[in-house]
Amino acid sequence: MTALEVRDLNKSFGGLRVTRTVNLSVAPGERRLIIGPNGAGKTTLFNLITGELRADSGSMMLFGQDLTREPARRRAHLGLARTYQIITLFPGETLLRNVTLSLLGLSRLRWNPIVRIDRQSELLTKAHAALARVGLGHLAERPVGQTSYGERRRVEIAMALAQSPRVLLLDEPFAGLSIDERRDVLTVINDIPRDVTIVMIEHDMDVALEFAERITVLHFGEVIVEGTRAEVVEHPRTKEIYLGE
Amino acid sequence: MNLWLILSINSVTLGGLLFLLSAGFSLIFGLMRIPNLTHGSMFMLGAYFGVTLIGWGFGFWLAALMAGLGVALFGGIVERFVLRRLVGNELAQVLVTLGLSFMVADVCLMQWGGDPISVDTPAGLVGSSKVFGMAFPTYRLAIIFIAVAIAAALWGMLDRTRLGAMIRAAVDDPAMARVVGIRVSHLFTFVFCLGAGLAGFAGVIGGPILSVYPGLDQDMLPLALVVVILGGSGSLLGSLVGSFVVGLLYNFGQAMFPELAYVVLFLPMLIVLVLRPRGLFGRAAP
Amino acid sequence: MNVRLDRRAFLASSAAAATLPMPAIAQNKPIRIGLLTVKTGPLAQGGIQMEQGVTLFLKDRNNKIAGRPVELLIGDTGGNPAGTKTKAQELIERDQVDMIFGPLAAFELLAITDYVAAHKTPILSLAAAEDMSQRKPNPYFVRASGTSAQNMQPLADYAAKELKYKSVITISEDFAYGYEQMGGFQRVFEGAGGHVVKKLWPPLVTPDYTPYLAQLSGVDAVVQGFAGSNPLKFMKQYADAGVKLPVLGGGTAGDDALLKSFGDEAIGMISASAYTSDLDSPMNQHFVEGMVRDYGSTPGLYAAGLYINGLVAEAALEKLGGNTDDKDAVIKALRAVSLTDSPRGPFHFDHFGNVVGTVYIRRLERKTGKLVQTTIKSYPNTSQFWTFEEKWFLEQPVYSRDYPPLKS
Amino acid sequence: MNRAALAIALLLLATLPFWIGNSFYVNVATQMLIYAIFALGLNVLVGYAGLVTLGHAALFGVAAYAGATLINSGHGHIIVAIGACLATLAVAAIFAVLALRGTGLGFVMITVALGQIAWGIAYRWISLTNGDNGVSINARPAPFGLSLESAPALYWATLVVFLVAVVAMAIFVASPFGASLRGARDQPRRMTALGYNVWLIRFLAFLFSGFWSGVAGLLYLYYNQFVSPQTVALSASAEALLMVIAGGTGTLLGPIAGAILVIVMKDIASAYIERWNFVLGAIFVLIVVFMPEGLVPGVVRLCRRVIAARRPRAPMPVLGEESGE
Repeated sequence: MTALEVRDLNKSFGGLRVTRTVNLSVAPGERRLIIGPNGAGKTTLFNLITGELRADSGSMMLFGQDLTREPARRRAHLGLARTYQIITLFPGETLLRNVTLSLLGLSRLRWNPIVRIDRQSELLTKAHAALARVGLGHLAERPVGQTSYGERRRVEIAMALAQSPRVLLLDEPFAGLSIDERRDVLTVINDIPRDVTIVMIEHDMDVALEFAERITVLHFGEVIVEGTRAEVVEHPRTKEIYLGE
Repeated sequence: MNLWLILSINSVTLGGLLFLLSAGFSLIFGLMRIPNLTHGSMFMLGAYFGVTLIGWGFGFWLAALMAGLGVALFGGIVERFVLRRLVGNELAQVLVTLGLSFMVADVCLMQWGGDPISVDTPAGLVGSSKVFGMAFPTYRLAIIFIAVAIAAALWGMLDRTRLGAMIRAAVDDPAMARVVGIRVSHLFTFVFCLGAGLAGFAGVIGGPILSVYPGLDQDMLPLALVVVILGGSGSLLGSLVGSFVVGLLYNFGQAMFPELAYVVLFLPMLIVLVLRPRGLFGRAAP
Repeated sequence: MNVRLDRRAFLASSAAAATLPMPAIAQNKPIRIGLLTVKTGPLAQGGIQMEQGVTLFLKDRNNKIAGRPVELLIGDTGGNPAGTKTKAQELIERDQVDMIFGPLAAFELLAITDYVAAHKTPILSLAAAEDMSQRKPNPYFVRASGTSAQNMQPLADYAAKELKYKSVITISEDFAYGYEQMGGFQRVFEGAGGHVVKKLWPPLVTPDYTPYLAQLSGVDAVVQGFAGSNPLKFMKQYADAGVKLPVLGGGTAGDDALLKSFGDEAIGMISASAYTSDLDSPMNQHFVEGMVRDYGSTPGLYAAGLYINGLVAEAALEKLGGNTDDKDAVIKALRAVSLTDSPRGPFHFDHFGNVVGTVYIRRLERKTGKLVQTTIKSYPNTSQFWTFEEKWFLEQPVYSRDYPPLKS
Repeated sequence: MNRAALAIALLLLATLPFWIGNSFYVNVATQMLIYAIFALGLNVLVGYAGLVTLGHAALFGVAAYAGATLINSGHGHIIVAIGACLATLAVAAIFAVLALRGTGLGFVMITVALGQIAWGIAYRWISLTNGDNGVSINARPAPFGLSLESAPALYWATLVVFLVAVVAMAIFVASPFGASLRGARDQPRRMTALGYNVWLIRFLAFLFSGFWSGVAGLLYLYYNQFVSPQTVALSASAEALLMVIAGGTGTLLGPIAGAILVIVMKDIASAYIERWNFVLGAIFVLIVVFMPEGLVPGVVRLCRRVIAARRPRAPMPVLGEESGE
């Protein structure tokens, strides 16, 4: 059984086809990298998988379960989590509250209008743990507005991990980071256990190639090449459209 | 006498007046994304200015132009000194325009008193003319011509001039317009003045039909709102179509369903909004 | 500057009293009259005239009624019922006024009538709601202006008997005042053999009357009952639309205060009103002169109504020797007032506190360049029940949108 | 410190009819409480959900009309209260389903249209609403045998409801659902990806907001013994919105302060300032321009600045209540 299976996915905006009959098959526990030049449709593919965009045609399966008709919020409950290329946090809240919201999303407690959120010790313990996991335990009470860019990237990942996903989609987790910050984030990602399948979009080849087991190359919404690290790097089409530049 | 034909032509007349009122409202809405709740006040203010100017001996048309300019100036002051500070904060803009409309209404009451003031139909347009063998108030026919002329002038400005191109670009995509170096803030001021001026001008033009009285602002604002919702914001053609649609709805609705007069006006607005929730404001959505 | 004793002036004077010893004030407690009027919003036109009327009256009396100084306390209702309630509470509970003049609109009065009755405060209102002096009377209510239909019933009589009209279309705002006016007209007109073909009800806020104007044809005349600024708009659009039918109007439709705003389009309109500025009596001439002198305008119903309220209060209080302590005595005295000379001519009150007086049928004309009303017939001693028997009248439902129904 | 202030405030509120003197001022205080409840309810949508509505007076009015109709057909106070609340919730549900089709300005405009339609019905559906003249009730109901006829009695009853509303708001804001609602306001997309049903969250918030508007509407009916189309008008919605925004959206005290400000202007200042409408308008404009976050947060900010200026080296006082232990 595959962890994530995408079949014949198509999407157009107006007349522009941004996703052309994309097929993707990710094995459980795999580390998959998706690369491609700007405008290749990588983030669109993520948005289609998470349901933030509706596909025109095609289907998606998560561990054998059909996702195609599930609304975006249900997909989260089925074990799909993601981070955003453009950091999407709750700016007025503390890091702890950000992660708490992430935890709450999958808990029935989210509908509770009566209890105090800051008295839910189990929830808070989990949230602290999720922050500690990305090395931000000491900043739990700090508002997002007073943190660095690198720290915010890690909060993004902490929020996704807090959801205990089966499949995790990372959208350019290294974008805009300094060398030190990259190392921190890479450590976090490398520490994610194997029961979480990871699909990552990344531009930074040095870090990405080190991480990836299989690579998919997208170009103009189409899968051009797919294979192991070595296969993809050696492929002439890859060199032509991507590495050659 | 053919009631339906009369109603149709009256719809067109009211549509013409509404177009003068709402073209500016629509541009402001489209460009600045603010529901300018002072727009009815601009209409009323223009009408009162017109009354005073006519009282000083100016001719009707000159008074209408001057009143339009006066209101445009007022609009410019409001934009520069108040709205300018609140760009992007819709809530604040709603509040501030509402507050200003309170103030304008009260100042008008103070200055011009509570009595309704009638505006004489300009000489030469008094009485009625025969169209298709039926008598129509000449002045109303004139309003149709004025509306069409102003629509054409606005269209020429938007479509044929550099300024117009910039406005269109900024309506379509404000962020991109900024990137390509358009001074969006100057456009805001210009469009706000233009919208206010048109509303003020419309106030004088509407004077001979509606007369001027406290509360005129609140009578006109919802109509402008309906026009813009039906026609879509930021589009001249939209306001033109919207104005005539509202003119028709209003006239036929009143004649056919008098009990539901308000529902007939606002239900179409609701339906459009509900069925095309992003269609009309979609460009603003991220 | 005219004498205006509103609250600010009063505060100023009492502040002065705090520093300078003024024993006279303590000895002669002022009579407190509360005025509920509208000074902001769309109804302000009538409200401001009300204030002018009562201010002129107090000026004429040097702020003294029955030997006591008068303190006028003004509450701006903002033209809405909740505001009226609050201002009524302010006047009654905080300021403890002896009586209230106003309010203007029926919906304002209806919002406070129970409250005012519970506090036994006499209220002299202009609001014309029929049932206030008919099916739901308030024992503390006095109305010197009349019910909605009180002018229309004689107008219908005149239309049918003198003008010999056989069929009319009525048009009036879509609210109780409109229904009651046209109901009264219809009952009397049809009783005299006339026929009301159609009743049109434009909403109170109607920027454009043309959809209705297009339906006016095939009858002898049009009866309109508009109020506020609507008569202006209506007459203008009526003329513009080229409708040639004669126009009959009610009290507010042809109100004399509108004379300065009307144009030639209104010439020839025949209206019925409890007040006419051309009434040739010493009191009215004095009143009109005062209004022209102080405010530069011919007075209409609102100013006259409040001036007359002043006269009523004065007559009653003089009978009581200026004593306002017993409110039941005050209301009794108010309702017993019978004046032979007033701006509206002679009048007295029926047992509901509603006026019985003259209704004037006037034609709007241009004389020496000015628009004026010329009285063409008077109906003296007109009661709210017209010539109907009171008991029968009160058994009928109140005039409404569909009552009396149209006869096909 | 805070507890002491709270206790003193409660004591002052509870004893107000004894020291305020005239019953007129007791009535004004009652009005403030009623409008504060209304504004608190509105604030759920405007402040915490980020949905600006200009149609909420319709919900306020529905409760008042429903209550008046039930009272006049002879029903007891329990049925009146339940009926009015149910009617409000039903209408709120319809409003929410329609309005939530849009976002931002679209949402505002739909609420305007809905409010205007409600007003048109109140004004025109004469057999039900008595049109322009409105509906009166002869006497205030006496819940559980307690007469509300006197000004202090109604004040105390309103105060109890008001305190319940404030506590309910405070609990709501600090709850997981409150956090979800604010999350849906700030990052709706993210919330969906986190597994939240943003639409349902907003829908429920709309109902909660509508419920308190209805409660305020019913109290308004008890207070005025009267309801008319002007209660439902656009200007009434706008006024309530002004209270919330002027006081400070998304705060507990803001809407209360806004309600007090507006009522003081309308009921008290109007007696001394003839042009009170102008002054009210000017106050709103000034608040927006100089204290864009609202009166309460603005004053807090100013106080902080003053404190900071006096004690330059003192650490920034932490005024956020959210992160209490």
